[in-house]
Amino acid sequence: MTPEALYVIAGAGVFMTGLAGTLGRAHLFWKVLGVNFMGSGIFLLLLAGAPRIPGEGADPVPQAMVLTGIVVATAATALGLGMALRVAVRSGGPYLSEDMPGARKKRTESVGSRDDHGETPTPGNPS
Amino acid sequence: MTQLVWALDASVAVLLVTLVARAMLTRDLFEASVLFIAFGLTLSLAWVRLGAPDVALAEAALGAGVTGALFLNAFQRLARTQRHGVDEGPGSRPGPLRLLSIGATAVLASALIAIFVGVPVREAILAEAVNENLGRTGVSNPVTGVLLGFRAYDTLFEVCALVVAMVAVWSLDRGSRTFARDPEELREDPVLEALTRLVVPVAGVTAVYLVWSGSHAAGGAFQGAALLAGVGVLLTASGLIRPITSGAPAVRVLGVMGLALFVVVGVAVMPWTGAFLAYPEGQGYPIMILVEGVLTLSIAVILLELFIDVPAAPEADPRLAGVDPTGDPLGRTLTLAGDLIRQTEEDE
Amino acid sequence: MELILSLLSAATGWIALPLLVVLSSFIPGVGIMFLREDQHGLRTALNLAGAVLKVVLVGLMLWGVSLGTQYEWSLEVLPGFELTLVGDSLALLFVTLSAGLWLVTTVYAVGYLEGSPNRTRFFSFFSLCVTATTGLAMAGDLFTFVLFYEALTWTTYPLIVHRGTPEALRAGRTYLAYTLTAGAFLLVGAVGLNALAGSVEFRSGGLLDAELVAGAPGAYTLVFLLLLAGVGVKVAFFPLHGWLPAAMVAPAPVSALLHAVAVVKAGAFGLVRLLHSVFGIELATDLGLAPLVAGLAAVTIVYGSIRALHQDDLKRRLAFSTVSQLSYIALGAALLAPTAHIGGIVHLVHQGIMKITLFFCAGLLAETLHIKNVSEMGGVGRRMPLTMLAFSVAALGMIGLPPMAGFASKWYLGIGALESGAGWAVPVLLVSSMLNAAYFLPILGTAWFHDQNAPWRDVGGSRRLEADWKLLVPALVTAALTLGAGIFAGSPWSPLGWTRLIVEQGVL
Amino acid sequence: MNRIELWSTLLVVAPLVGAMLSLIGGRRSILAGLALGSAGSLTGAGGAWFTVHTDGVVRHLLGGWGRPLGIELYVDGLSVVFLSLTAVIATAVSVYSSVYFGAIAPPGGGDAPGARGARYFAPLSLFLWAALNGVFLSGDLFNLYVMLEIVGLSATALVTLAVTAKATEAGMRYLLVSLSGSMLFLLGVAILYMGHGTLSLEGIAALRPAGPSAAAALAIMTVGLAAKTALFPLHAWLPPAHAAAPAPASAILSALVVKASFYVIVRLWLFVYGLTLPDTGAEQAFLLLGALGAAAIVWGSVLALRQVSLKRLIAYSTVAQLGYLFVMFPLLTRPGQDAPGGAWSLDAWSGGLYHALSHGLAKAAMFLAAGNMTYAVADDAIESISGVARRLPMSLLAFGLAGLSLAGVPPSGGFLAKWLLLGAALERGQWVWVAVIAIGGLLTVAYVLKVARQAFEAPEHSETFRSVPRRMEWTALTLALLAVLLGVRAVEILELLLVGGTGPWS
Repeated sequence: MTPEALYVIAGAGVFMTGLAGTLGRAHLFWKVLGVNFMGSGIFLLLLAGAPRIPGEGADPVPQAMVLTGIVVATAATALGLGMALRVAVRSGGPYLSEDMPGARKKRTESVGSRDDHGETPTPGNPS
Repeated sequence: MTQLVWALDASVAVLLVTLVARAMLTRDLFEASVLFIAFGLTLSLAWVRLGAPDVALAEAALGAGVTGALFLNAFQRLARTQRHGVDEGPGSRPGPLRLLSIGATAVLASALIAIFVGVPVREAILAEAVNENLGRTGVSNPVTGVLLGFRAYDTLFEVCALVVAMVAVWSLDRGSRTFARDPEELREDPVLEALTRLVVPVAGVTAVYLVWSGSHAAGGAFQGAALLAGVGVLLTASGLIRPITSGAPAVRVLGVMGLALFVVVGVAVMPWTGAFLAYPEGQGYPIMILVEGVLTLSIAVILLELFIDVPAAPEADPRLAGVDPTGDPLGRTLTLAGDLIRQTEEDE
Repeated sequence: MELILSLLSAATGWIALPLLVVLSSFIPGVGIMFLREDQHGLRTALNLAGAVLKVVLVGLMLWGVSLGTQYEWSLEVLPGFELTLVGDSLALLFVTLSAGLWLVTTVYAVGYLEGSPNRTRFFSFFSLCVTATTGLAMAGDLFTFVLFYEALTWTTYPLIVHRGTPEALRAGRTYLAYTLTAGAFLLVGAVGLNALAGSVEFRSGGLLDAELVAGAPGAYTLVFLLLLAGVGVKVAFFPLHGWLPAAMVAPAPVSALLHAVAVVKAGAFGLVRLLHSVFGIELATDLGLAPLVAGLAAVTIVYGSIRALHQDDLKRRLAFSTVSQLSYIALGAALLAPTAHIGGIVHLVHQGIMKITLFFCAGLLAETLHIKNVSEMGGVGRRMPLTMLAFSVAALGMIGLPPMAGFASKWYLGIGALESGAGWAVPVLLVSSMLNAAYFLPILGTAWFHDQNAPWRDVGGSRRLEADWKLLVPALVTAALTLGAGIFAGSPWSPLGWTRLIVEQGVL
Repeated sequence: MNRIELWSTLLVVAPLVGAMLSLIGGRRSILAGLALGSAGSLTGAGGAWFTVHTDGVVRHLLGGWGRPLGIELYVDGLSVVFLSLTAVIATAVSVYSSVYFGAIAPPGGGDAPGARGARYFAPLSLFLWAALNGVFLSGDLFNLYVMLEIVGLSATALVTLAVTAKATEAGMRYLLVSLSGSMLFLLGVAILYMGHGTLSLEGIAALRPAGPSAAAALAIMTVGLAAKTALFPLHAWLPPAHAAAPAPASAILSALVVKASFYVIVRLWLFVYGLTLPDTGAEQAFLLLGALGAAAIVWGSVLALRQVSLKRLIAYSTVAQLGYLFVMFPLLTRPGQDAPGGAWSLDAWSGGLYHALSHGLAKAAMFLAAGNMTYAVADDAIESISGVARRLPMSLLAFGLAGLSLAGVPPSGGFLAKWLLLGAALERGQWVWVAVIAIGGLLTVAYVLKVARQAFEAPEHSETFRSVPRRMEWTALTLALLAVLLGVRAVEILELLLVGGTGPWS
């Protein structure tokens, strides 16, 4: 098994674990983290899976793509964490309300109500 | 020897998956952040093993460094105010559902591997094309050639993504920005001060070197900028410079300067070459160095902004509490803004 | 004078006149929408200018058609689909009817709505409604027809709910539920026709080729039924008529529009086009579809008349009368004899002028004396003789007494039924005439020969007239038309004369 | 310099420079930035239209490299149509926003949320605009990923410009969906790159991607893009996000942003993979997309009917209307190759994309009109807009016209789109699609009327009406009238859609 193949396997594992974390964890911090891992997994797949010239380093094009991807991921993470913190302030915890137990009753496809949109930004939490 | 190398690769691969799995399973935010940084460092080792030193540098600086710092920062702010440093929500504890999802993940990962194994292997058309045409760009590092030459358009929009993220984070902002320590407090912390005085010059020089070396060896604007941003974080954290706010015109100008220059250069060459971002033959190298230099500065400012603009301990704005809850978001906004403006005027 | 005449005759040669006819009400309609509520003078002026201009333009077209000009204007909307307006004699018959009646109804509406709110909206949609009607009257193909037919639904809706009362809104909902569902059927039918035949053009004698149809009679029958459901709602075929009596809550001018000028006429006209210009009457008869329509029409004629007997609310009685009368048109068009066609098509006009007179009068009674029910009409003939005179002329015409217009229709229908071998239709006509008499004559009797038996809230008109002249004059004009159309039925310029021309020219 | 180089550069650069301009200065530079972006995009779109009309498909070799090494901008009729739609709607929204936010607070208004909208709407929407144009121009897979990321980041930031907890949560959810969708797309890109050695759309198309790995890549990318397009059942994020955003942002999101990922789906399925070709066996997949679209139409319409909040109603309507775009797919291929037009149904293609156009205009008009109404009564509940008919007749007219266009009432773009789609369905004798299209139209009428009826009721407190700036009313009405005008003549646009669009690349 070539080293590239090893890293392809690792990439697939990292991607899928990240996806599972994003979907499975309700905490926004882990959701953002999971998306980051998904990205890293794809970068591994991209670079390890790309065709290469024997004897040379990695294909420079996917290298550039991964570089770009890392930068974009950083940007997205910064925004994601910033938003997650706002949710934590305004909704009283770093969770989306429909992910929380008890919130299921308020279906996602809710009819909506007056206070659905007429909510004041909730004053922070008891700290 | 080869077996030893294979063992190294195998253990890196196993470590990567293990770190991710640990990070996704833990309930402790701090632990997850540290695991993420460890993952990033391991990943940069993998990049080295895959023959991609530029990516390795970027991963260490941006992936593990800046992003890791962002996570730690978020952890700190969540943990400071409430028990959100620990996840108590759904999906955080072991249970049958988790077992199921681990199983599903394993199955899907195998499927993904099968897909990749099933892809017919092609020749490296692009790698060869890059080799053939690299001379025409004026740089000798093929990755830089792709980033600033062949696929400069992507790079331009990558910088654009950073600017957008910066603006987006600014637009989120509400709450205090007290990131810097009290200057008084600083004087009582000789270690940090000494560290700052020692590290800053070294890091600054390294950053410049990284940018310059990008044209022929591993390095480049993003890696250099990440280093510079680190310097900035350290300086702000130690209180040597005041925290920069989005309101400061200088920050805005610095932040968009790189992107603006990139665009201007791309358009300015059009009368000669007819295409966007097509540098005239032989002029590529100086143009790229110029663009890269300015980009480094801008990106450093942006990264710093992304970092320090994550709001400090979220606190309620008392002025919002009394606002009439009926009404559309805009309506609320209107009254609120009016009140604030009136208040400011009265204060003055 | 010479110059004007020569200019006019040159104008008759301009084949884009149909577009101008449509625009003559569209532009005022849109213009009015942007007026302020208090700009009464300008609004009325725009409205009347449009109405008069339309009548003049239609007059030019009539003249042109009699000289043999073929009017056609088209705009390619989709590749292969054009918005086509043609001015053949059949289209002109309907256009003339609606243009003429629109003019009198406008005058009536100006008087009727004086002082009420939201007139800008009302008159705007009033004009747009007539725009849609003239558009569909001159539609050269099914695509254009569908377009204007749907537009008609939507421009009428604000008029029906104009008063904004819960009752009006409910009626509006009923109206939309019926007509929109019908519109969906019509649309699917039209698209289906195009998929089958490759064209949706209206042609004299029918678009469809008998051999082609023989290949897939089932599919064509299905398309016919879809289209029939589409137009059937506006023709108010039993059991699709429910919206029409409900829509009675609308102001009287709107009722006039619904029953005489636009909506139901659009349905009837569409049915004529469907039977004659798309399928062709022979083909439709061979497929057993025209007899189906005739049967439906016969049932509706009797049903509508019987229901009308029991209504005390005057407008509701008139509405059920409309249900019944419309099916005369359908019956005539569906029988396989030119004489029957003449009877059916001419009834399009005759029913229009008679029914609009009746509604004008009903509106006059309601506005002047707040009389809404038949039982309150005792002695009203003495208080409002002119109104009741007009009412009587139209009612007798409806029953089919000579020399009123209705007589000619029924005469031709009866002869046509015998000619086409549909002898069963004659008793239907007779029964229906007796029923007509049974629900109209008591009204006349009450009005002329009984004493006042209910308190009126007399808001009066001017001192000299029994009611506001803007309401009274239109009713008298249409009553006179009813009489004139019957008396001068032999003239080539009467509705009957023109209809005979249509049939003899083979435009059908 | 060929013309397309100029136009395509203008399309991308003008909003980009406008965004930077509006970011660094005060109120005047915000207006200048919006004006620059609008003027540049309109000119660029017009120029590209003309160029494609005369020269056919054109390419812009960025950096002068050409494929496979460099990135190419690929401009055909499909791109031009979407570019023009973007230019028109974003210009109208720019005009609207200059008053909408301008009325609230000057940019220097400090840290207040209202000032944030005034301060950041312009740069964010201009960056979004540049990236949208970038998507519609791109001929490169990885470039598409970068553009889609920028679209996602700026769009979510626009949602959170509204200050409520709901908006923040909605923005967060949208961001996560958007990022995950992008990741899936990127995974597909990785597979395709591995198998084909190039990133150019045309380059990959030339290699006729086939086989299980290429199919898997397409499936993965489609799931990601469908999540971004809010295709049923991945639509749950859309109503809260589009309802919570400030009105001009909602207009852009519903009219344009979801169309960007739809555009990429069309490019991939029909052009890169050439799935309308007879032997690709894509019928089952098309059928699945169509079935999801049909479910979206019914589900979205029914839920729209049940909403009590005006903007949520419109947002659910977006879910429903997006369904029509996917109903296009199963109608694209025709049985029997000897039929005129080959294996490709022109009616379905034209109808689906014409619907995308008319929905864009109508939905933008609707959201702007709804913005006017909620602005006037300071509430978003449908029951509180009573009396709007008298106070804001123009906004109500805009809402009504836009609604009728969505419902497919003639004359409107929606009617022509429906006519074409019905034609394609009936041609194949597929009554299920016919029924869905017809029922969807009737349900649309029902929920539009629900709003209109309330507007005609007498208001409870007439004194609470806030006066709405005229410009906000006019922009909404203009967009609605454009949606209606689309129904008067479609020939030019449909011809344009066929430039480079009559069949897959080979």
